[in-house]
Amino acid sequence: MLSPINVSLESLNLITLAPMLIAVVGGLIILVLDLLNNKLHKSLYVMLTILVLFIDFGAVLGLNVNERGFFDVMLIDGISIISQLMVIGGSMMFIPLALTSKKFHEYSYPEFFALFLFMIAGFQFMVASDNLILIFVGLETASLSLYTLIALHNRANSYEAAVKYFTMGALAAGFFTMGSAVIYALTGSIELYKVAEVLATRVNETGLMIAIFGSSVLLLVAFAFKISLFPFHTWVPDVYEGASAPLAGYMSVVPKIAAFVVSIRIFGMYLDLGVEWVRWTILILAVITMTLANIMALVQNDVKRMLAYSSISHAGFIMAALALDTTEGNTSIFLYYALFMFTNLGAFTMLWISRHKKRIFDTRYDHPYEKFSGLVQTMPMAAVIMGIFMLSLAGVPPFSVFWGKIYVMQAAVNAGYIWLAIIMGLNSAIAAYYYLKLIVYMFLKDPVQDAETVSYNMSRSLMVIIGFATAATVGAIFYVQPLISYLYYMISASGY
Amino acid sequence: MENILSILVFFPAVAGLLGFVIDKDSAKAYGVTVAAIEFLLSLWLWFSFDTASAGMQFVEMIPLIPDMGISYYVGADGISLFIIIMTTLMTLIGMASMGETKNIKNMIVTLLFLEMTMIGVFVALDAIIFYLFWELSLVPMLYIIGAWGGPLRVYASIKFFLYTFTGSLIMLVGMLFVAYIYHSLTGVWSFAITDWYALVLPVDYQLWLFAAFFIGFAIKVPMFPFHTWIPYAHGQAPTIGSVILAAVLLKMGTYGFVRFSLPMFPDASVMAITPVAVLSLIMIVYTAMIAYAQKDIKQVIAYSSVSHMGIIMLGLFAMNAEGLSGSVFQMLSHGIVSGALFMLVGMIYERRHTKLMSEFGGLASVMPKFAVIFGVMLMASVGLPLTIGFVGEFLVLLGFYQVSPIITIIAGTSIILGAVYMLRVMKFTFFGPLNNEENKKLKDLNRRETWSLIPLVAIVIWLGVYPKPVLEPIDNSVKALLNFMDEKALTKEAKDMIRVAKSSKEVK
Amino acid sequence: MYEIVAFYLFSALTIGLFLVTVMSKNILYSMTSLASGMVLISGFFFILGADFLGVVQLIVYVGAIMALYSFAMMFFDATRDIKEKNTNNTLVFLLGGLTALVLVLMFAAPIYSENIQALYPMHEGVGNAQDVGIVLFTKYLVPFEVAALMLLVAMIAGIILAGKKMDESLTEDMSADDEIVRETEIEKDDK
Amino acid sequence: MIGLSHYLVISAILFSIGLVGVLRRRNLLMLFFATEVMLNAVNIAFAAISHYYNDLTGQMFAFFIIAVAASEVAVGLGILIVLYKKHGSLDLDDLASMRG
Amino acid sequence: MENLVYVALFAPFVGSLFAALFGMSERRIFVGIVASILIGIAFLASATLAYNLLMTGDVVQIRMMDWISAGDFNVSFGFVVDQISVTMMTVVSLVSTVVHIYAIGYMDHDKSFNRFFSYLSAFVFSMMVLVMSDNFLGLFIGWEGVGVCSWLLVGFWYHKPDQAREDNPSISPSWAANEAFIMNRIADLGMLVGIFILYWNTGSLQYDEVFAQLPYLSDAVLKGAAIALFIGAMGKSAQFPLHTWLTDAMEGPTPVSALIHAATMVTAGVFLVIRANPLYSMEAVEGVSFFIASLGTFVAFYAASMALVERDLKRIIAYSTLSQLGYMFAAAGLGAYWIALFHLAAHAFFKALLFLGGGNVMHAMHDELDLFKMGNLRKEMRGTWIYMTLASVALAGLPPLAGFWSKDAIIETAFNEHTYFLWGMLVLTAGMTAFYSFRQIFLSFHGEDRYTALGFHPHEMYKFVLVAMSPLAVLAVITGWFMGSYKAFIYKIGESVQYEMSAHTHHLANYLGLIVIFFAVTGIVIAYLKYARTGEKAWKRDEEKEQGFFYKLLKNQYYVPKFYEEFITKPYMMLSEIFWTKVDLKIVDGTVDSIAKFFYGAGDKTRSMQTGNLSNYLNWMAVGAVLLLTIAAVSAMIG
Repeated sequence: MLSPINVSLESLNLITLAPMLIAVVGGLIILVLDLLNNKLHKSLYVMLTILVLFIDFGAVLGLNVNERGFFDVMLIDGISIISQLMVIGGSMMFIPLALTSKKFHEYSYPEFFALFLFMIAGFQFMVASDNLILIFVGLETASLSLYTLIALHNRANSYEAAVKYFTMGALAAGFFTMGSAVIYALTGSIELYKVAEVLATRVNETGLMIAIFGSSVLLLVAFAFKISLFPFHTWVPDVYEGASAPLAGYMSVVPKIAAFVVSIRIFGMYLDLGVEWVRWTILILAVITMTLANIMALVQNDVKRMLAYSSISHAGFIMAALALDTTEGNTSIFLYYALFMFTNLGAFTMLWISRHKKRIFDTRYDHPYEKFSGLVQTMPMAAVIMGIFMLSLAGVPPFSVFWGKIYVMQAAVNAGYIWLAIIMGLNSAIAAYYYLKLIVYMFLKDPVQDAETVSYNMSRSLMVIIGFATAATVGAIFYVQPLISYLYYMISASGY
Repeated sequence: MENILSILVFFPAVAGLLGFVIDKDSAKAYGVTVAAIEFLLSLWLWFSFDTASAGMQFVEMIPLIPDMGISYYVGADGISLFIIIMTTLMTLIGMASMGETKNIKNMIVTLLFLEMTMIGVFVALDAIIFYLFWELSLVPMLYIIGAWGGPLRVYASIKFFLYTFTGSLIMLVGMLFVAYIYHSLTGVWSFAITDWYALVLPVDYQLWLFAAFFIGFAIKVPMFPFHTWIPYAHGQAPTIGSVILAAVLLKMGTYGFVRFSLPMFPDASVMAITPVAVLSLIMIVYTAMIAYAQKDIKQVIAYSSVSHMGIIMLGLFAMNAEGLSGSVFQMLSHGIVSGALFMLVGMIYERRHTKLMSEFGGLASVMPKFAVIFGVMLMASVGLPLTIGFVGEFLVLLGFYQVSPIITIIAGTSIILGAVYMLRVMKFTFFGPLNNEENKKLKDLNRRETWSLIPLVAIVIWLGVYPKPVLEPIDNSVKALLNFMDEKALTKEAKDMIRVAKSSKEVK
Repeated sequence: MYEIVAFYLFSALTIGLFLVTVMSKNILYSMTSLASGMVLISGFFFILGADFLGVVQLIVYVGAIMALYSFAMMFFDATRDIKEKNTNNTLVFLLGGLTALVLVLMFAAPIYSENIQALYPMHEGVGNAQDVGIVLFTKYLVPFEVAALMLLVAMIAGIILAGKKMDESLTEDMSADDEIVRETEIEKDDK
Repeated sequence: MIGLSHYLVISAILFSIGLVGVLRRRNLLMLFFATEVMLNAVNIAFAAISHYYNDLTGQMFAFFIIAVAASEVAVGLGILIVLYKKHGSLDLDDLASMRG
Repeated sequence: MENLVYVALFAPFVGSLFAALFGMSERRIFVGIVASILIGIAFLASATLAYNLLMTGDVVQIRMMDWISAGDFNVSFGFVVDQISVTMMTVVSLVSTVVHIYAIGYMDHDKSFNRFFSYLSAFVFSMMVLVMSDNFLGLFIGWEGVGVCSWLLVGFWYHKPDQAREDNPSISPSWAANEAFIMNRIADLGMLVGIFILYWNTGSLQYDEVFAQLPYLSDAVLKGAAIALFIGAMGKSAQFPLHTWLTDAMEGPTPVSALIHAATMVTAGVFLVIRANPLYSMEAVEGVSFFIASLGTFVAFYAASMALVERDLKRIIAYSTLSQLGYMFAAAGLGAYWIALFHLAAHAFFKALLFLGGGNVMHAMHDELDLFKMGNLRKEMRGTWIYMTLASVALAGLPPLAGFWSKDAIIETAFNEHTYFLWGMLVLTAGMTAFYSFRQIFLSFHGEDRYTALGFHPHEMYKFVLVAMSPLAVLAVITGWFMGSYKAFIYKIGESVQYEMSAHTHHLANYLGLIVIFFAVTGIVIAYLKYARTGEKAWKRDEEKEQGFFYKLLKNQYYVPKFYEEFITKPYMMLSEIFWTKVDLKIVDGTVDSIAKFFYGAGDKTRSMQTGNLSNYLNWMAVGAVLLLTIAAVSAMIG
C-alpha cells in the first residue's frame, strides 16, 4: 500500500499560482456576470479585464525571483516574471482596442473577454514552468482560446485563418509531444532542470547524438511554428489578414514572447550542453526567416499583411539572438519585444482605426496601401504618427525598435557573430523599403479619400492608446536604460 | 551658456513642433525667423569659441543608457564649428529664398527637423547619437524629395533613403564592434568617440572597421561607385532639397571620415590612401565628364558636386595638415557654392519650369543680375583664386602632392574639367542669342531672391580673400588630429606617411 | 510470449487500421478504423501496464471524441465519398517514409539507459490507478487544473462558435461583397 | 522479448502514418483524424517509456495528451461548423482566399 | 611709397567697382571717364614708383595681410616693387590708361558701356596683382584673375550666335571666351604643379625665399619646377600647342584685344619666366631653357607664317602678337631676360597702337574686318593711317623705332648663344613680319578703294581718341632709344638678369643689324609690290591660288583647331556621353537597381510559396521538419 502523503501548504508555495488564478477567476467572473445580466455593454468587460490584468500584473510583480512551487512544477525565475509582465502588459494595452466606435462581432461576446483572460492564464502557465506537461497544457489552453478569438471575428477570412492556424497548431502539437517523448526516453524526465542534469551525463554516449539532435529538431519545429520561423511561418500572413487588427497585433507579440521563453528554456539547455548543431540550425533558420520574410513583404499590397511578414522577419531577428545563448542575447529578446510591442500596438491600432466593414479600396484587402495615400494632407497628425511607427519598425533611431535592434546586434557582435550582425543590418535595409512604401503612400501621394474613411473607427480610447504608443515609441531612449537593467538583472538572476 | 550646442540642436526641433500650430500663411515667416535665430545662435557659438584651442569645446555629457555606454555627448571643435555655422546659414538662406508654395507649412516643419538632425550629426561625440541623427536626417529629406520633387520623385527619394540606410547599417555594425572591443579591453561600455580614440587597434581590425565605416560614409559622400543615387536625388528634389543635400548632407560623409575613420584607424587610413585616392580620381574625372554630357543644368551641378566631393576625399587622405585643412575648408566652400548654384537653378526653374539647357540661351540679357551671381558662383565652383572655392581646392591639391604627384596632377584636371562643364552651362544658358520667345519675358531676380543670394556672394568673396578666421581654427584642430594620429599609428609606414606640421621647420 | 503475440498483433492491426484512416476515401470507413485503432492502442496501454490510461483512452477517445466526430460528420453531411485531389502523393509518402526512417533510426539508438532513476516510480503491488491518482493529484495537480481550464475553454469555444449568434456577422457589411466602391490599380512596380 | 525499441518503432510508424494523413488529406474533418493518429502514436511511446523506466511521468503526459486532444476536437469542430456554415464545404482546396 | 603701391594696385579696382555699380544701367559716359582717371592715377603712381626706384634703387616690399595658412603652409598678400615689376606696372598702367580712354570713344554706342569698363578695370587690377605680387600664389591670383577678365571681355558680346567654323573660325565670342579660359586652365594646372613642387621643396612661395633655396635643390626638382611653371607660361602666352585661343580671342572688342591680347596679359607668361629667372638660369634647367627658346622661335615663325595669308585685320595682328611673344620667349630662354622684358615693353606700346588703329578701322567699317573689302582708307582716316604705319614700322623692326632695338637685340642674342639655327629662323621671321604687317597696311590704307562698292562709309575716329593714342605712338618711336639706360636700371636687380653679348657678337652687331633690316625691307618691298599699287597693277584676289595646299594649310592654321576639335573636343564629348549613358546609368546604376530588382523579383517569386492552401502550408511544415530531422540524423551519424 502506498503511504499517505503529507504535504504542507507552505511547501506548495501557492503564491506562485496566484497570478494565473487571478486571471482565471477574472474570466469566471465575467462569465458569471454574463449569466446574471446579458445586456451589459462591452466597455464594462473591457474595463473588468483591464482591472483583472492590473491585479494580475501586481501579483506577478510581487513574486520573488527563483522560486519553485507546487511540487516544483511552477518555476518563477526571472524570465518567467518578465515574460508574464510583458504578456499581461501587452494584453492590457491591446484589450482597450475593443472600444471602437463601431460594433464588431467578437466584442459582443462577454465570452470573448473570458477567453482572453483564460488565454493569458495559459500563457502564464506556459512561461512559469519548466515541466513540459504544464508547458504543453498551458500552450494548448492559450492556443485554443486564440483560435477561437480569431474565429470570433466572424467573417470568412477569419474562419479560414482560424482553421489554418488550428490545423497547423495541431500538427505542431504532434511534433512537440513527439519531441517530449524522445526527451523522456532519453532522460526519464520531462522537467527541464532534471533533463539537463541527465543529458549532461549522457551527452557523450555513443550513438545517442541522433536522438538528442532529433529531440531538439522535433521541439524546434513546434516552437518554430509558434515563433514563425521559416518554413513554419506560412500561417502568419493569412492569420493576421483574417484576424482583426488588434488581435493580429497582439499575436505578433504576446504569444511569441511566451514561445520565446519556452525556447530559451529548451534550446538554452541544448546549447548549454554544447550541442552546437542546435545553434547553427537556429541561426540558419533565423537568417532565412528574416531574409525571406523581408523579401516577401516587399511585394505585399496590404499593410496588415506586410506587417505580418515584417513580424515574421522580426521574429527571425530575435530568434538569432536566442541562438547566441548569452545573457545579453536573452535580454535582447525581451528588450526587443518590449520595444516592438509599443510600436506594433500603435501600428495595428492605426489600422484598426481605419478599418471599415466594407472593403472600399480593394476586393480582398482591408488595408491596402492606397487607402493611406495622401494621408498627410487629410490627417497630418495621423500620418506623422503612423510614419513614426513605420520608421520605428524600420529601425530608424531614436524610435523604440531601433534600441532593440542595436541591442540585438551588439549582442551578436559580442558573441562573435559579426556576420550575423551584418546580415541583420542588411535585412533592416531591405525591410526599410516596405515600411517606406507606406510612408511614401501617406506622404508623397495625393489623397484619394477623405479623412472620414480613414478615421472610421476612431474613438477616444483608441486615441489614448495611440497617444500612449506614440509616446512610448518616441520616448524610448528615456526608458531603455531602466528596462535593460531590469531585464538584464532578471535574466542573469535566473541563470540564462 | 555652456550648453549652447544642445540649444542649437533642439531649438529647431522644438520650433518645428510648435510650427504645427502656426497658420499656413505665416509659416514661412516663422521658419525664416527660427532659422535666423538659429543662425545667430551658431554665430554666438563661434563668438564664444576659443579659436586657439584645438580640443572639443562646449562639451556636454548626459548618460542615457549607461548599460550600453550610450550617452548624450556633444561637443564641437574647429572642424565641426564651421560646418555647423554653414548648416544654419544654408538652412536660413535656403528657406528664405524658397519659392515653394505647396504645403508650405509641412515644408517648414520638415526643414526645421532636418536642421536639428544635421546639427546633431556635427556635434555628436557619441557614436550612437551620431548614428541617431545621421539616420534621422534621412527622413525629412525623404519627405522633401518625395513630396515636392519632380516626376520621378518617389523613386529618387526611396533610392536615396535605402542606399544611405544600407550603408549606415554596415557602419552601425562597425560601431558596435568598436564598442565591443572597447568593452573587452576596458570592461566598460562606451560609445563616446573620445573614449574610442584611446583605443589602439591591431591593424587587421583597423582595416575591417575602416571598411565598415567606409561603406557608410562613402555612400553618403557619395563616392564612386556609390554615387548613383545623387543624380536622381538632385534631379528630382525641389530646390531647397538640393541645396541642403549638397550643402550639408553630403558633408556628413566626409565629416564622418574626419571624426571616425582617421583618428580611430590611422594605420588603415594610411593603407587606404591609394584605393581612396583612386576612387576619388574616378569621382573627379569621371563625374566631371558625365557632368559635361548632361542636358539638364541641375544635373550638371549634381554631378559637379560629386566631382568636388572627390577633391574633398582626396584631401582627407593627404595625411598632412595642408590637405586636411583644405579638405575641411573645401567642405564649407562646396556647401556654399553648390548650395547657391542649386538655388540659382531653382530660381530659373520656377520661372520656366524647365532645367534643360536647350530651352535657354542668352539669358544674360534679360536676367543680368542672375547671370552675374551665377557667374560668381561658377567661378567659385571652378576654383578661381580670391573666391572661396580656390582656397580649399588649392590646399587639397597642395597637400596631396606630397603623397603622390601623379595622382595630384590627374586630380588637378578638375580645374580644367570643372571649367569645361561649367562654362558650357554658362554658354548655353546665358550666352548666345535670345531665341526662345518664352525667355524674352523672363523677369530678373526679385528682391527676395537677390537678398538671399547676396550674403552667399559676400561669403564666397570674403572667405576667398580672407579665409583666416575660418581656416585657423580648422587648422588647429586638424594639426591636433594629425599629431594624435601620428602618435597612435602602429606601423612605421603610417607614421612616415602622416606628416605632422611643425611650427619650426628645419630648412634644407 | 503472450506479450509478443499481442504486441505484433496489435501493431499490425493499428498500422493497418490507421492506414485505412488516412487513405480511405470514405469518411465512415476512415472514422470507424480510427475508432478501432484507438481501441487497439488502449490494448497497448494494457500490455504496458498502464491500465488507467487504457481506460481513459477508451472512454475519452473512443467514447467522447469519436462521438463528437460522428455528430460532426452527420452535421457536415459527409457520409458520401470524399473527392480529394492529391496532387503530390510522392512527396507525401516520401516525407512520411523519411519521417518514419529517421524516427526509427532515432529510436533504434541506445536510447534506454539503466542508470536512469524513475522520479515517480510505480509501486509494486499497487494498482496503476492508485499510482496515477497520487501523482496526478500531487505533482500534476496544476497541469490537471489547467487541463480543466482548457476543457472549459474548449467548451466555451464550442458553444459560442456553434451558437446562433455567429450566423449574423457584425464584422462584415455583407453588401460590400457586391459593390466594391472603388477599384484601385495596385502599382506593382513602383519602386 | 519485446523491448522499448519495439514500441518506439511502432510509435514512429504510426506517427508517420498520421503525418502522411495530415499531408494528403483535403477534407478537414479527415485531416483532424490524422492528427489524432499522430497524438495516439506519441501516447504509445510515452506509455512504453513509462513502462520501461518504471516511471509514471510518461503516463501523465499521455493522459494530458488525451485531454488536449479532446479539447482540440471541441474547438476544431466548432471552427469547422462556422466554416461549413459559411462555405458549405470542408475541402481545404476551397479555402485559399488569402494568399501571396 | 607704400601708399603709392596701394594706389597703383587698388585704383583700378576702385574703378572697376565704380563701373560695376552702374553695370546694369544705361550707358553713362562719366563711368568711362572715372575709370580712365583712376587707371591714370595708377599709372602716375607706378611711374612715381619707377622714378623712385630709378633714383634710389630701394625695392619696396610690403605685406598687406595673411591669406592662406594651413599646416606649415603660409602665404600672404605681399607685393614687391622692384625693377621687373615696376617695368610691368608702368607699361600695363600706361597702356591701360590709353585703352580706357580709347574705349570711351570706341564703345560709344554699346549699351553695355558701363559693364565694359568694369571688366576692363578689373582686368587692370588683376594684371597689377599679377605683376606686383611677391609670391607665386599671389601671381597665380592675378594669373587667374586676368584669365577671368579675358573670358568676360572676349565674350563681351555674348549675344552673338555660334557660327560654323568655316564662316567664322572663332565660332562666337562666347565660344572663343570659353576656349581661352579652358586652354589657360590647362596651363594653369602646370603652373599649380610648379607651385606645389616649389612649396614642398623650399617650404615657401615667396620669390626671395624660394630663389634663396634654389642652389640646394636637386636637378630633378629644378627641372620639374621649371617645366611646370613654363607650361603655365605657355598657356597664358599662347605658345604652341596652346596657342589657338589667342586668335579666336579677337572676337572681343578691339580695345580688349589691344590691352589684353597684345600688350599685357599674353605677356604674363614671358613675365613669369623673367620673374623666375633665377630658376631658369640654373644650370640644371639649361635644357628647359633651351627648349623655351626653341619653342619661342618656332612659334615666332609659325605664327608669322599664318599671318601671311590671313585676311582678317585683327587676326593678323593677333598672329603678329603670337610671333612677337615667340621672340620674347626666345630671348628669355636664351638667358637674356632683360632683353625679353624690354621687348615686352616696346611690343606693348606698338602693338597696342596697332590694335587701336585696327579698332579705328573696324569702327569705321562697321566691324568689317576683311582686308579684301578695304583699300585706300588713308583718304578717310589719315590719323589712323599714320599711327598704324608707325606701329607697323616698329613691328617690322626698322630703325630707329622701338621694335628695331628690342628685336634686334633678341636676334643678336640668338647669334651670341651660337644657336645659329634659331638666329636664322628669327631673321627670316623678321622678314615675314615686315611683309605681313605691311601687307595689312597696304591692303587697308592703300591701293584701290574696294569698300564703297560694298556700301561702307568709313569715317575717322573721334579726335580725343586719336589724341589719347598719341602717347603710344610716341613711345613706339622712342622706347628703343632708352635701351641702354633701361639696361642699367634693370641690372641692379641682380646677376641672373644680366646679359651681355660676347665681344665677338658685339663686334658683328652692326652687320647683324643690317641683315635684319635687309630682311625687313625686303618684306616691305614685296608687300608693296604686291598690294599697294593702283590701277592696272592693282591687287586682285586669285581664287585659284587660294585653293593651293599651302594657302589652305596656312589659312586653316595648319589644321590645328580642326585637329583639336576632331581629336579632343569631339572624343571628349563622346566619351562623356558613353560614361553617362552607358557606364553610369547602365553599369553602375544598373547594378544598384538590379540588386533592388533582384530582391523585389525574389519577393514576387517567393510570394507564390504562400499559396493560401492549407495543405501546402502543412507540406511546407512537414518538409521543413523532415529536412531538419534528416539533416540532424545525417550530421549525428557523421559527427
